[in-house]
Amino acid sequence: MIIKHVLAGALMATGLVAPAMAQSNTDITVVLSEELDLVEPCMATRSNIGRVIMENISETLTELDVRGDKGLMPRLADSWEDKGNGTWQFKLHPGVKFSDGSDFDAADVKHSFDRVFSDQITCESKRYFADTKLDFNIVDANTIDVTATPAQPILPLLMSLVTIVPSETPIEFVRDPIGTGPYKMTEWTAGQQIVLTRRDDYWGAAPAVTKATYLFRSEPAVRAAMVEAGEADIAPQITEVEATNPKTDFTYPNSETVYLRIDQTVEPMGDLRVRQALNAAIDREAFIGTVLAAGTELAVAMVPPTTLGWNSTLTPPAYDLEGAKALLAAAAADGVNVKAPVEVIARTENFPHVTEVGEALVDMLNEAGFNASLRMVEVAEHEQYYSKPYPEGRPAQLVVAQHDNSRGDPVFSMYFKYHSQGTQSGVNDPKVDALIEKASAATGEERAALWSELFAYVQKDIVADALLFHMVGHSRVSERLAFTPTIATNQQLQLSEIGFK
Amino acid sequence: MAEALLTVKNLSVDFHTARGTVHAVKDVSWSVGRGETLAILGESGSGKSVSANAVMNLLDTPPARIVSGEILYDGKDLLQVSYEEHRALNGKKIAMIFQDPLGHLNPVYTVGWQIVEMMTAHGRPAAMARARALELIARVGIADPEAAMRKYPHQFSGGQRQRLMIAMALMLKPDILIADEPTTALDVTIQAEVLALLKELQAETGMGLVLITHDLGVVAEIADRVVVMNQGEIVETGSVRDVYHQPQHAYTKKLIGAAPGKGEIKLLEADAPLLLETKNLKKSYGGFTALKGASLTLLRGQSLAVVGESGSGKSTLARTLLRLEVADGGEALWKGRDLIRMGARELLGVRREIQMVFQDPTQSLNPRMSVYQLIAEGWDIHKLMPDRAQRRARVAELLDQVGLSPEHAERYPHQFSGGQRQRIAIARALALEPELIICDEAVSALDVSIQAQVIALLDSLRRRLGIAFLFIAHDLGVVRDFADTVIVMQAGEIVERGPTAQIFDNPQHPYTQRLLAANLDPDPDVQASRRASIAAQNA
Amino acid sequence: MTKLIGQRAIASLLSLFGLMVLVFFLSRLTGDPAVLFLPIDATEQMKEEFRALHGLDLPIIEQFWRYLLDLLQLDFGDSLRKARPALEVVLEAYAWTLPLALITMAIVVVAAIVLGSLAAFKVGGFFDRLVSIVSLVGASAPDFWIAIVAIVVFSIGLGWVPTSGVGTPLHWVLPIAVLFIRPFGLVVQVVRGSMLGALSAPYVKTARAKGVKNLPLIFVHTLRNGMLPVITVIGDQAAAMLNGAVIVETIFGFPGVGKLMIDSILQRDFNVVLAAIMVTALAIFLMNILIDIAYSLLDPRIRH
Amino acid sequence: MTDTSLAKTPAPAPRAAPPLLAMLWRDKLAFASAVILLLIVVAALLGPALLGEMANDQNLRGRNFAPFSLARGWQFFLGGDSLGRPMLARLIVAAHSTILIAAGTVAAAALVGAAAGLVAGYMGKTTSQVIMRLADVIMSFPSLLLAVVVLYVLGPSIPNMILVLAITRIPIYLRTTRAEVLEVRERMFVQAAVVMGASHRRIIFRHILPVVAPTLLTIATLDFAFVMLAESSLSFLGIGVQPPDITWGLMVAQGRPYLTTAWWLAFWPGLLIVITALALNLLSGWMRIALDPNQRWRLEARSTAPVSAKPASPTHG
Repeated sequence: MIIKHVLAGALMATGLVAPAMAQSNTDITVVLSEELDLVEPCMATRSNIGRVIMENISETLTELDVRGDKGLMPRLADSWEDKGNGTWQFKLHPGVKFSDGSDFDAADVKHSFDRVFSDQITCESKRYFADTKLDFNIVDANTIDVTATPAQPILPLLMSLVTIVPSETPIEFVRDPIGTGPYKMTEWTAGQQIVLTRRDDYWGAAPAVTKATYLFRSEPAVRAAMVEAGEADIAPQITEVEATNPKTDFTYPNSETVYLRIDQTVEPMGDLRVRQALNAAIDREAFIGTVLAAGTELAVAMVPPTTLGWNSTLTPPAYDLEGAKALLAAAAADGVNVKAPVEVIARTENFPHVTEVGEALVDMLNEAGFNASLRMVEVAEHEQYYSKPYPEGRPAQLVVAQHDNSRGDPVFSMYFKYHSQGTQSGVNDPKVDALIEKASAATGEERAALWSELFAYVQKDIVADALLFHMVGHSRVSERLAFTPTIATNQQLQLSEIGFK
Repeated sequence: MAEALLTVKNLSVDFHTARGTVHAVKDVSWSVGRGETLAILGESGSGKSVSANAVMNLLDTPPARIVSGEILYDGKDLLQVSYEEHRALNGKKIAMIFQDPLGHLNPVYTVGWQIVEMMTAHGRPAAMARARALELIARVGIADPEAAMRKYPHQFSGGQRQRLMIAMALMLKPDILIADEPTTALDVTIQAEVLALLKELQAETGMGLVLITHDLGVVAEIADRVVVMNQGEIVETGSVRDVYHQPQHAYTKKLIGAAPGKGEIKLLEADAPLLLETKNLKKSYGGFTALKGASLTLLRGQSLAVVGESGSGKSTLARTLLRLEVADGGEALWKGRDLIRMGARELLGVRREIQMVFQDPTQSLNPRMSVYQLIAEGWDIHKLMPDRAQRRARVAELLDQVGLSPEHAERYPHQFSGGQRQRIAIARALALEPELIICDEAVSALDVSIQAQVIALLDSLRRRLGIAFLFIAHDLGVVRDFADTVIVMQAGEIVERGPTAQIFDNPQHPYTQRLLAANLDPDPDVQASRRASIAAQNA
Repeated sequence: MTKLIGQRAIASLLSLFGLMVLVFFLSRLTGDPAVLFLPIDATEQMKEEFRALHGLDLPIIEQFWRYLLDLLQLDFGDSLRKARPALEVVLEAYAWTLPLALITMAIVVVAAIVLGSLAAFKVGGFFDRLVSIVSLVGASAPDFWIAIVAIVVFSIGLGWVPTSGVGTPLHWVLPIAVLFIRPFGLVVQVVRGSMLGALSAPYVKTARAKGVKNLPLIFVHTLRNGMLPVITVIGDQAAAMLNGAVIVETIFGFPGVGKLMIDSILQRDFNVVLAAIMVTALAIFLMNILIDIAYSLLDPRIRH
Repeated sequence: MTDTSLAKTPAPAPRAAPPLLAMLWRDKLAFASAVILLLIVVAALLGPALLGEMANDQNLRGRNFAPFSLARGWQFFLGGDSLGRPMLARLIVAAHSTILIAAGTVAAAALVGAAAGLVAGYMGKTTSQVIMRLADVIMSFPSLLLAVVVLYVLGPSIPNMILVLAITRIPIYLRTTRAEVLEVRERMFVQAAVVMGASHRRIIFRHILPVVAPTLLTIATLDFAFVMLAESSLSFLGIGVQPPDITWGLMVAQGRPYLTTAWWLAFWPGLLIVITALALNLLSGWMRIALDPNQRWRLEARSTAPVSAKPASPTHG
């Protein structure tokens, strides 16, 4: 029986005739780095899934312009207003149809959220709501009230993270995602390709791309080669080594921030001077244009500059080897064991050239007088060191980590990374805790100001970690397309933004 | 002498080896005519097969190099014709059969396919080939040729395989058949049958037969003329009778003199103490009973021969006595203690007292041990003679005793000839000063001249050291020369026993009689008279 | 023969069970799939829900019993990552690995036999040395290195074949070519050695004495005998290939079982890992039976 | 071989074998292999102590320095790597861990595998069956999973790497040894030893093992290259040796992204793996013959041609 299955599969596989390599006019091929395990709308915040689904198949109530200038924009919701007491009212766009032909209404919104919060399914977007409880009140078919307890000042922003599915969608992972977006999935051959085809009955403006085929290749050189060979049109995530052709290769900030997480509870990292020395010992500029791509920016905060409350007064710590040595000497004079072993822990394949970054960092630290060594680990093990509870009896550990916040608000980062209860936090500072709590509850200008203050405090006053780089991504885009990848491309790849020359 | 069909003229062949050039044959000439049988007689290394291989283009060049000479057949020099032309003659005009038919038949194809191929390879239609094959298989005496065609070589006995080889060789009615030691691996009775078959077929077809052999008996039985070869040269040639009765060359004389079975028959010294007594020893493998209750006695200094053909159980007897196999029943009393049920510790002591010399010294000597190590190993095992200097002296002494020189101690077995290797094996057995040496076909792999020496050596050891011998052999001549008592075994049973003289001069059991009758005598006249008497009996 | 296969089946079943137990417990030593499935900022509550949903919160022995009971009904559980039956996922991957392995092995066998036999026939000659050196160098070069260079040269530089993927027969050329190198290097050496032995066998002398031509001499008389030791090596190589060719599959985006295996291991998708291992073991078992049959077809002495 | 003399001490055996070195000199290919391997071993032993510093001397701004230039000293003759470290020095230093892992793995696997194979081949059917089933389990246990388990539970280190690789290689030695033992134990000289009263231990170690050893040696040399490649593959997949340790395999894996821009990063270490494998193969072929007293004569008078397996002596008669 099994054998039969395999043999049938084998026959099918060998007999398969592929779609033509050359693309006919408005069909495009996108080659991604990792295959999709799921094509599930409620997992759309996972970047590999989001790039295919988000705003292509499934849409959200609101949409954030991560490029920065337009802020939060309407999508399925035409408008929203704060009704007080944590309640927000959303007016839905009328006349929208799902790709299965059913009408989109408030009940679908409620069901979509019920689904996300159900314990029968593990949806990624749930995490953005943490302990916030949402209640839904359907006012009419196109109006819905959402009440958050405790009140959630950025609820409309959070709405950009949950995709809307029809109310008939079962509470389990689906394999045929139905959405209101301009495309529907017409083929999914596991391990091979996913095909999205343009819908004729889309409620918005019809995009130029008629069909998009997604392929998966884990080797960056191969992805780049495919565009060069005309086998694909867009290859997001190629490496800087491959990005050599200015006509096709684009470099852009990708909203990822690389930093060294310091665990202050282990000697010698508890000492401020040691942490300052650590920061001063790293020649950040040396990485850029060498191991890391030109265009990489030095980080002064955990979040990219397009985020609310960005503090433009902050400057990266200067490279000062002598200063670092002096700081260490001073700490040592006060009895701090600056020679205690320090492990720099990095994850293989975390970002391009992570190993070289790790090796260079260790070299720089040792130059300044640290006793550092590199430890490259695999993803599951990295997670052990990165997230609480931290292992018992550990030496001082500096975790090389990469954090992505393209959501526009620091709330998605700061609690986890700096609050004393945060899962990846190495900080235990009452002022930090207070600032985070206050900022999370604030709105408008006040919110921005508080975040701004927090950024300065963790970077300058307590030197909570060693912020390193805002990374850049590279994409290769076929010359026949009119498309410029941006910071948004990391999380989603809206086909509607792609035109033809 | 008939007109020559095939003539080898002044052939010289060299072999390039690591040790320099070896002149394998030097200036060899012979010829064979229609209906004639020419025997090429020689010991190992004499180059007796080289010229035949040259005729068949079977020499690998390199390492071989034909230096000079010609091979004339049908007006052509076979050394000058093209590869393809030569190939077309092979099998068709000149066919060849070999010593070991099991090895020389392809194990993975049916016998029928292989026989048929002889004709199809030369462009004959398959149907015709098949008919001819069936006819010939029947002719060589294989029952049910249809079934035989479908069988594989391993499904036949040794004698049958050689018959099939002969059938294959005769497929295209060749002018000449070259038989390279065709009966050497066969039992005596089978050997007689195969030789008889060859004679008959020769008479029918009138082909010339070239028989390569080391066995004077075979020559006496079948050949018209003989060439005697030694060290690559023909030392003598002539009619079989002339060569046997009036050998000219010293080597020929020595060879004839060394032929076993002509010495004085030994008598048992009956007053020696009893060493070993077996009662009703039994051994079976699965459903096959190899040993059906063997009882014998062996006295100190006695030389007891066990003779029989393959499958008679004589080797099983030896292996059970040595505890290489566990007997199923019966007992074997060694100085009154039962060998079969002895514990490991007690057995270790007995192992010192009973030693064995195997048939093939190439295999029974560990190739990775030096002669010294081989001989001294027993002392290690039995924790004897811890002193190294003493050991060296004793090894030298033993080597001297078996006719080797002491400086051979540091060499490895492969550096010696077969006879020398068997001497090493004997020295190893002697090292432990045993009371009994079991020899399992210990001389049958050796050349006649070497055989005679080894037998003489064993006999002198027996007399000097009072060692008893259990001598397992199929060659009656050797047995006659060495043993004082003979046991004849057939199909796992002892069918006859008695003093050597009695067994040879007055055999009682029909099997013993048959065995003796099939044994070839080196004297062509003896063989001729035997043939005459058999013919008379049949008539 | 049937009895032999029966005995082997029982022995294999025992091994398979041992393997399953070992993999089940060892893989669960390697960390919590919840952590890997969920984003790094996921709450503890989400992690617990995930574990409860997949029965990962139960004591490990109970997890094992449940797995075993399901297995008796041929239920290999669901993939944690893909939310689909693990067996389905594995069989899907097999549909790619199997033809890849079969085609590659077929080419390896034919090429190794032809070239190895010819090298053995003229031992020490130029052709013999060439085959030896080329196969040796090929077999000792890192395969991912060869794969990427091959893409650079043949796909980008020359544009002869597509870089990667599985669409057309042309897509298969590079993966097969790269996968071919190592087993070929090994098998050709074994063929050469074995044929060398077989060519000096006495029956070859008989065949020459019969006047058999050179080609049938090599490929009819000798080859079948020389194949016997080769079959074992071919079996080992094929088994390795049935395990998936991780590197080649990864680089060429070939959705086979090797890639599935490494992904599932890294993501701690236990059910898929287990299903993949067991299906592979079954495939290897079947292949071993095929090899036994091949043996007895080639050698009548085994048949009788 | 042409011994027919009837004298008491017939045909003097050939002169004593020349020393191994002289024999090696005669086979030029094997000699070259030996020299190369010797150099690699010396590099492995002395490299880290002499060049450790230099090999880790980073220079981010002078990365991917092109090869074949002496402008920055001999150590940059083969180019610089992606962190500006000298390739030549790194290659020499990397020899240490590479050889350590390969030799450690091969030695451990051969030792355990051969021991288990000897037991399985020599002992009764039940023991043999148990061992063979265990080997089956190990054989079908995916090495990738094993690597992840070991790395996760024990952490990445060279001894752990050896553990992972060795476990996966054990069955090869086990099966070969067992098969050989089954054959050798039936040989006549083993029976001769039994008849003399030799203990099991003596039979195994004095008689069977020396005969099996050359086969194991051959497999081990072939395996040496295989292990280097397997280690490299694991590095490629991110579950192998990790920096700061360096091996050739890791260097190839790390040089992979630069194949199109700085080929020398992956090429030199890859070339060294190939050269080592080739040298080992050639030398093992030579050694198999040199260590066999039965075949040694083939090398004794040989000048250049490599050894063919075909006996070059006249056959019987």
